[in-house]
Amino acid sequence: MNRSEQLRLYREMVLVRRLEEAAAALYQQGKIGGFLHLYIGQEAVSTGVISARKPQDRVITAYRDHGVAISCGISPEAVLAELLGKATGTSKGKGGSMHLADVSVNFWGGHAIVGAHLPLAAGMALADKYRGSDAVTLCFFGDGATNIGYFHEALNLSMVWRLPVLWICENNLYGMGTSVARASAVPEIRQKADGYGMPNSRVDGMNVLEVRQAAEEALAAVRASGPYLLEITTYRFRGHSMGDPERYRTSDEVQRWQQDDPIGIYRTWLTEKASVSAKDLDKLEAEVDQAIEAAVRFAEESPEPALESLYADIYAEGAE
Amino acid sequence: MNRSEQLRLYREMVLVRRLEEAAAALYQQGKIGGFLHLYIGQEAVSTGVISARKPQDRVITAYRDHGVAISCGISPEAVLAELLGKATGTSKGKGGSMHLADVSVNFWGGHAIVGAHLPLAAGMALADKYRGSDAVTLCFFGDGATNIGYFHEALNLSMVWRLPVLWICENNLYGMGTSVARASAVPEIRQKADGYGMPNSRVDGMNVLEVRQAAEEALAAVRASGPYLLEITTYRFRGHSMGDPERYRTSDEVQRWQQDDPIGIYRTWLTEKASVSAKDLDKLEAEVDQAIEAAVRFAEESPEPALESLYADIYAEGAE
Amino acid sequence: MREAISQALWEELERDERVFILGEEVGVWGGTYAVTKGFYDHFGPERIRDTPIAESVIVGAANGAAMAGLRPVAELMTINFAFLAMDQIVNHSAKLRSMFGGQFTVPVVIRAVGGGGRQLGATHSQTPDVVFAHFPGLKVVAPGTPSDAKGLLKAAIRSDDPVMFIEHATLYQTRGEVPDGEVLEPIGVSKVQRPGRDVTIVTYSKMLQLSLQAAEQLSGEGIEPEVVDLRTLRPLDMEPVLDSFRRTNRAVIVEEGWRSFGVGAEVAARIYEEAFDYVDAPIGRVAQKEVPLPYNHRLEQAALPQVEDIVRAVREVL
Amino acid sequence: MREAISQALWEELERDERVFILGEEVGVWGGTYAVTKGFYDHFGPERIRDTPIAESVIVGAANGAAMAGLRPVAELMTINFAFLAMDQIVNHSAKLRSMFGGQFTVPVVIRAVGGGGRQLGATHSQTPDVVFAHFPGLKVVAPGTPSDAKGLLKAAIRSDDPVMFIEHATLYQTRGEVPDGEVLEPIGVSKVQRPGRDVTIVTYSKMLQLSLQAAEQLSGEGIEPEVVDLRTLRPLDMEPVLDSFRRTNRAVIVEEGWRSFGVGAEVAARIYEEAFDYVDAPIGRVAQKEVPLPYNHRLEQAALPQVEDIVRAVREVL
Ligand SMILES: Cc1ncc(C[n+]2csc(CCOP(=O)(O)OP(=O)(O)O)c2C)c(N)n1
Ligand SMILES: Cc1ncc(C[n+]2csc(CCOP(=O)(O)OP(=O)(O)O)c2C)c(N)n1
Ligand SMILES: [Mg+2]
Ligand SMILES: [Mg+2]
Repeated sequence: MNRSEQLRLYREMVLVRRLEEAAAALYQQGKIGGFLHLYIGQEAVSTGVISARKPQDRVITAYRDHGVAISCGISPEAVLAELLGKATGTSKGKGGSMHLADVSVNFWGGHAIVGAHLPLAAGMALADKYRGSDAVTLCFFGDGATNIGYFHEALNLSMVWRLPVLWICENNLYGMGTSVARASAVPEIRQKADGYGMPNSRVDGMNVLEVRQAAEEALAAVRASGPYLLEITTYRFRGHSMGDPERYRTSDEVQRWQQDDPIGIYRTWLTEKASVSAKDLDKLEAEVDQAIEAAVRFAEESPEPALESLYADIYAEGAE
Repeated sequence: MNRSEQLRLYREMVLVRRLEEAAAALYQQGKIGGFLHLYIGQEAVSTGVISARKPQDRVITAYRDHGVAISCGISPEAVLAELLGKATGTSKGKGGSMHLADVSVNFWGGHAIVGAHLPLAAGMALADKYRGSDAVTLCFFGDGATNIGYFHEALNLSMVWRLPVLWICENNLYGMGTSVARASAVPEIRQKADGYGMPNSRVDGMNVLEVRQAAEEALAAVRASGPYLLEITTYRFRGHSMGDPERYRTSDEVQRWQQDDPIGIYRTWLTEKASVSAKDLDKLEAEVDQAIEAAVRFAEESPEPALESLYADIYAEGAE
Repeated sequence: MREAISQALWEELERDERVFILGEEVGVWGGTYAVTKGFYDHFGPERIRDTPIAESVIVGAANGAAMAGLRPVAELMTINFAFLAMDQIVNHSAKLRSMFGGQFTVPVVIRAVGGGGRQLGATHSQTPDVVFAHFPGLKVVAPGTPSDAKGLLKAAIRSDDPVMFIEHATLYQTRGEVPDGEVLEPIGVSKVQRPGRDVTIVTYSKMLQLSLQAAEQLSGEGIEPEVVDLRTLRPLDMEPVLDSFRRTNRAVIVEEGWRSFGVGAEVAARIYEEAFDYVDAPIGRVAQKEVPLPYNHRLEQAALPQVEDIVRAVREVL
Repeated sequence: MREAISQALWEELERDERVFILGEEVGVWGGTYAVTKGFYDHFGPERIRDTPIAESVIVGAANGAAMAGLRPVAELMTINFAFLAMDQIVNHSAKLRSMFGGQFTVPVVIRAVGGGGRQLGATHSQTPDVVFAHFPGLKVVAPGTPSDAKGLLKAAIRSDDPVMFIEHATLYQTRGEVPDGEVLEPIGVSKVQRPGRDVTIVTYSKMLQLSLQAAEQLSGEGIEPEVVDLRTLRPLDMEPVLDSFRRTNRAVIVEEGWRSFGVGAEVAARIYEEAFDYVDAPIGRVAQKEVPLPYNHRLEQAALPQVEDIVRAVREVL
């Protein structure tokens, strides 16, 4: 990885962090409605994995989708505008935080029903295989999503049909307030791959370089021989969504994890192992701060969708 | 196993076989409507497994339920009457072939939606555990049912909650016309247990003695430490249901399997290893023939349910 | 009607490479109702895909493939199993387009066979068409004649919108004129299947056939019912119904499903709303008795709407 | 209303050992809507059971436990997820009893929170109550006041039949008199929540509150609407509706869900059928615009029924 790529990854992680902080502030100001699920703590996952994809590779994830959207190349402007329900948002204000998407960068959404996007991923991969493309579909989901029927049906079908899907479990140890131990029969999500005879591995999601490498290997495996389950262990520093009482974990536990801040870990590596100067990184962070400020301004100043748009985009042909 | 128990098992397998032959004939005569799924070829499974249960153990299965019903102790009269839709049937003529049940012998049905009874089994086991009973719920299902979401959700929950369920897969190699190889990511169903860290084993379902022993061991394991997946390999000698074109398998394949007739195998063992005389077995078979004839007569002579029963038994309280 | 549906599928598969079929037993078996018999050998395993028994991934993968530009025809062996794919149908097929501001197009067809009358028991005999028709974002089609089945299925496959295509198991034997080749019927257009003057019978799917029989019988007594076939439940085209009603001033709505919260309620409510001044008598509804269908033949038939029920209902509104 | 529901659950758990709760986040978290806050510490993990995210086994295991003699209260975090358990609800809870000739009793309560208005997007904002009400074998309850919520939930838990108990997320804050202790309301009985004489407003759940506001506003203009609360959708008790209608001869039906094939259609159809001679004007329906609910606040509110819509609809039928 060359220097500029190294810095690009760092910038991306910081961008996601600042974007989420800005979103949290906008939510506190009552400018964002509905649910808001922050990606803070998990930045190395989307950044590392998606840095390894090719442009033709599709990406799809669940509702905790801001980081993935940014890593796919969606602008903070379009993300924040969607969070504010503006016409300039990725989904014209119809989807909100949980439903970001931009087909032009091959990001197929943000999906709010746990597990429901796994079959969609299988279907997209089927389409690529059907056409003889070598594209892979990268499907992100949480640890909690691995206990629902969708997971089983999609993983089984992907093996039976040898579909080019990289199944990526972001194991942040909890599904809302329920720990993996209380919801899953097996402690490591990767073990579930054994039930499908599916190759798999597990990687530390706080280290963006390890994530990136694991993703490169997994993507190669998928292109060579079909589905693969990549478990990435991580942690969300914030609550499940805004207003989570967090009775299910101690602040000690949270603090211990925060010492493994993926941005901090990578920053240390850059300065100590890649001889990047702290000054350069500070400068880069300052630029990111400005970019986010500008994006917030853009989102706030963007127009609301017109009332007539209520009936738009429901059917491709005719309306009712 | 004492002599009388040895003969009881033989009689039961023959009884199921003759019952199914009678059912096929009644269907040909147009006296049975709907779907009819015969158990011929699989008799050793219900006979062997259920001979190992205690009275308090619950049994539940799918729509291929005649053998299981008989093994649970339901009379051929009640089974055939239900197949003919009579008021004297197990379900008063409302359920038909796929919905036999008799709570008095702890048989909880016959269920026609593939996989849907696995959660019911988990729930019944939960009830027994909740009450501190040592009862186990024996849940039978087919190989095809192991690819549906229900299987995953039920097996995972049974491990997380340590429910006393014995999961029994009757692997007869096909789900309708789809072979295990074309529907399942793994060739042996037992491998799916690995995804749940669940103890498991696989046994030859054409040998009733092996089935019985495997069931005894599995039941002991469940009572000691929770759920267990028992895969029993078997084969249905008839089509999936009446009128199956059977394009998916060759008659050679069927004939090869018919040489492993579970009744024939057991008969040989009884005469050669347990010094039972062929004469005694023939006599016993003759008795069974008569029992089935009588049962058919009973079913045919039984009354149709009264038209008023249309609105009966829908709600426990009030009606609409 | 079986041939008409087979033809529609065959022709669209031949016409458009992007069209493929997936479902349980659609391939080697040839379709549980023999609708895709011979397809597997001709089109091969890539385009005629046997699936595991897993309804939610059948519809879900179809949704995904449709988003990615293919035109899947997902077959649910029976509509009763659609409840296992309910989330994919009503939360995804129906909403993926609008929820993302129109970025996604989901040209999926979900074929589902429904209906009672074959002694399959309560879970396998339902006619829950109305449940799907309730969801905006879906189009719900349920033909009652072979030529409509062919024309509407071809239109559904060519439609860029998700279409729930509901067939009736006991209609497969129905014979009827089917023009060869390019038969296309517009989705969302009701049709007068029998002209008349005395009363308007509004119906669809299997009940169209029973309604036509009832009409013949009544015609013998000098009563000439006009029979309007909805053909599509969403979008619901009320114009032909209202035109007819404004002439007859009397109507009976006939559906196979349960009466409460059924199709007839909506149709009746709309007639009253849009043709109030033309109403000469309460609008009649003929529907299934409100019971899970029993296995026993006599009980099942007692619960299902019969020709006599339609005749009686028509006499009542006259 | 939150307290009323909590009280009902708490009291029934104290009263009957067989009662237990299972669902996502009902325990340690205390319920996503804090309905079961404190339950886990008091009743323990055996009776307040956190489940994996797996709706079909949540309802399925509840069905099984009910068959085996317990009285489970299964909580679906929102009714939108009921579509993932649809087969268990409509094919099992509803049919297990009759399909086996009455051998099984399934005293399960399925609590589901529904409704729009919180900017949760199309898949998380539905009011699909009518869909469940269509199925015989189920009882479907949807209270609109705190005391009804308490009395009906206690009755549902004591009922030997499967009950779908639908709460509205934006009603939890609603205040209202709740008698302590033994409050029991009969399932299947509609209720006049506001007496009047000029027009009958038929509604339920959240829309009861908006209808009462509309009534107050109209009362200021000298129009006195009578507001009838259905409370239960199946079985549907039309008597209080018809009694009222025979006096007012005019009606507006108000529901939050989509208009087509909604609750209002059935209620309107039955009024016409059973009180035809009393009808002085077309019956009005107020319902949700036929769109998947958008996230944007203004658009969402434009799609949902508002007090002004009810007022306008009443004026139109007068
Ligand atoms: C089918 C379904 N059930 C329940 C929910 C409510 N819900 C939203 S997020 C969530 C937890 C998911 O946890 P996980 O998959 O680990 O993802 P994470 O939030 O940790 O990123 C739940 C239960 C839902 N959206 N969909
Ligand atoms: C959810 C569901 N999907 C499809 C069907 C139709 N169907 C009935 S039996 C069957 C095959 C089941 O195969 P398996 O589980 O192996 O049981 P077997 O018939 O071999 O005993 C299918 C697909 C159904 N009843 N339920
Ligand atoms: Mg998680
Ligand atoms: Mg099988």
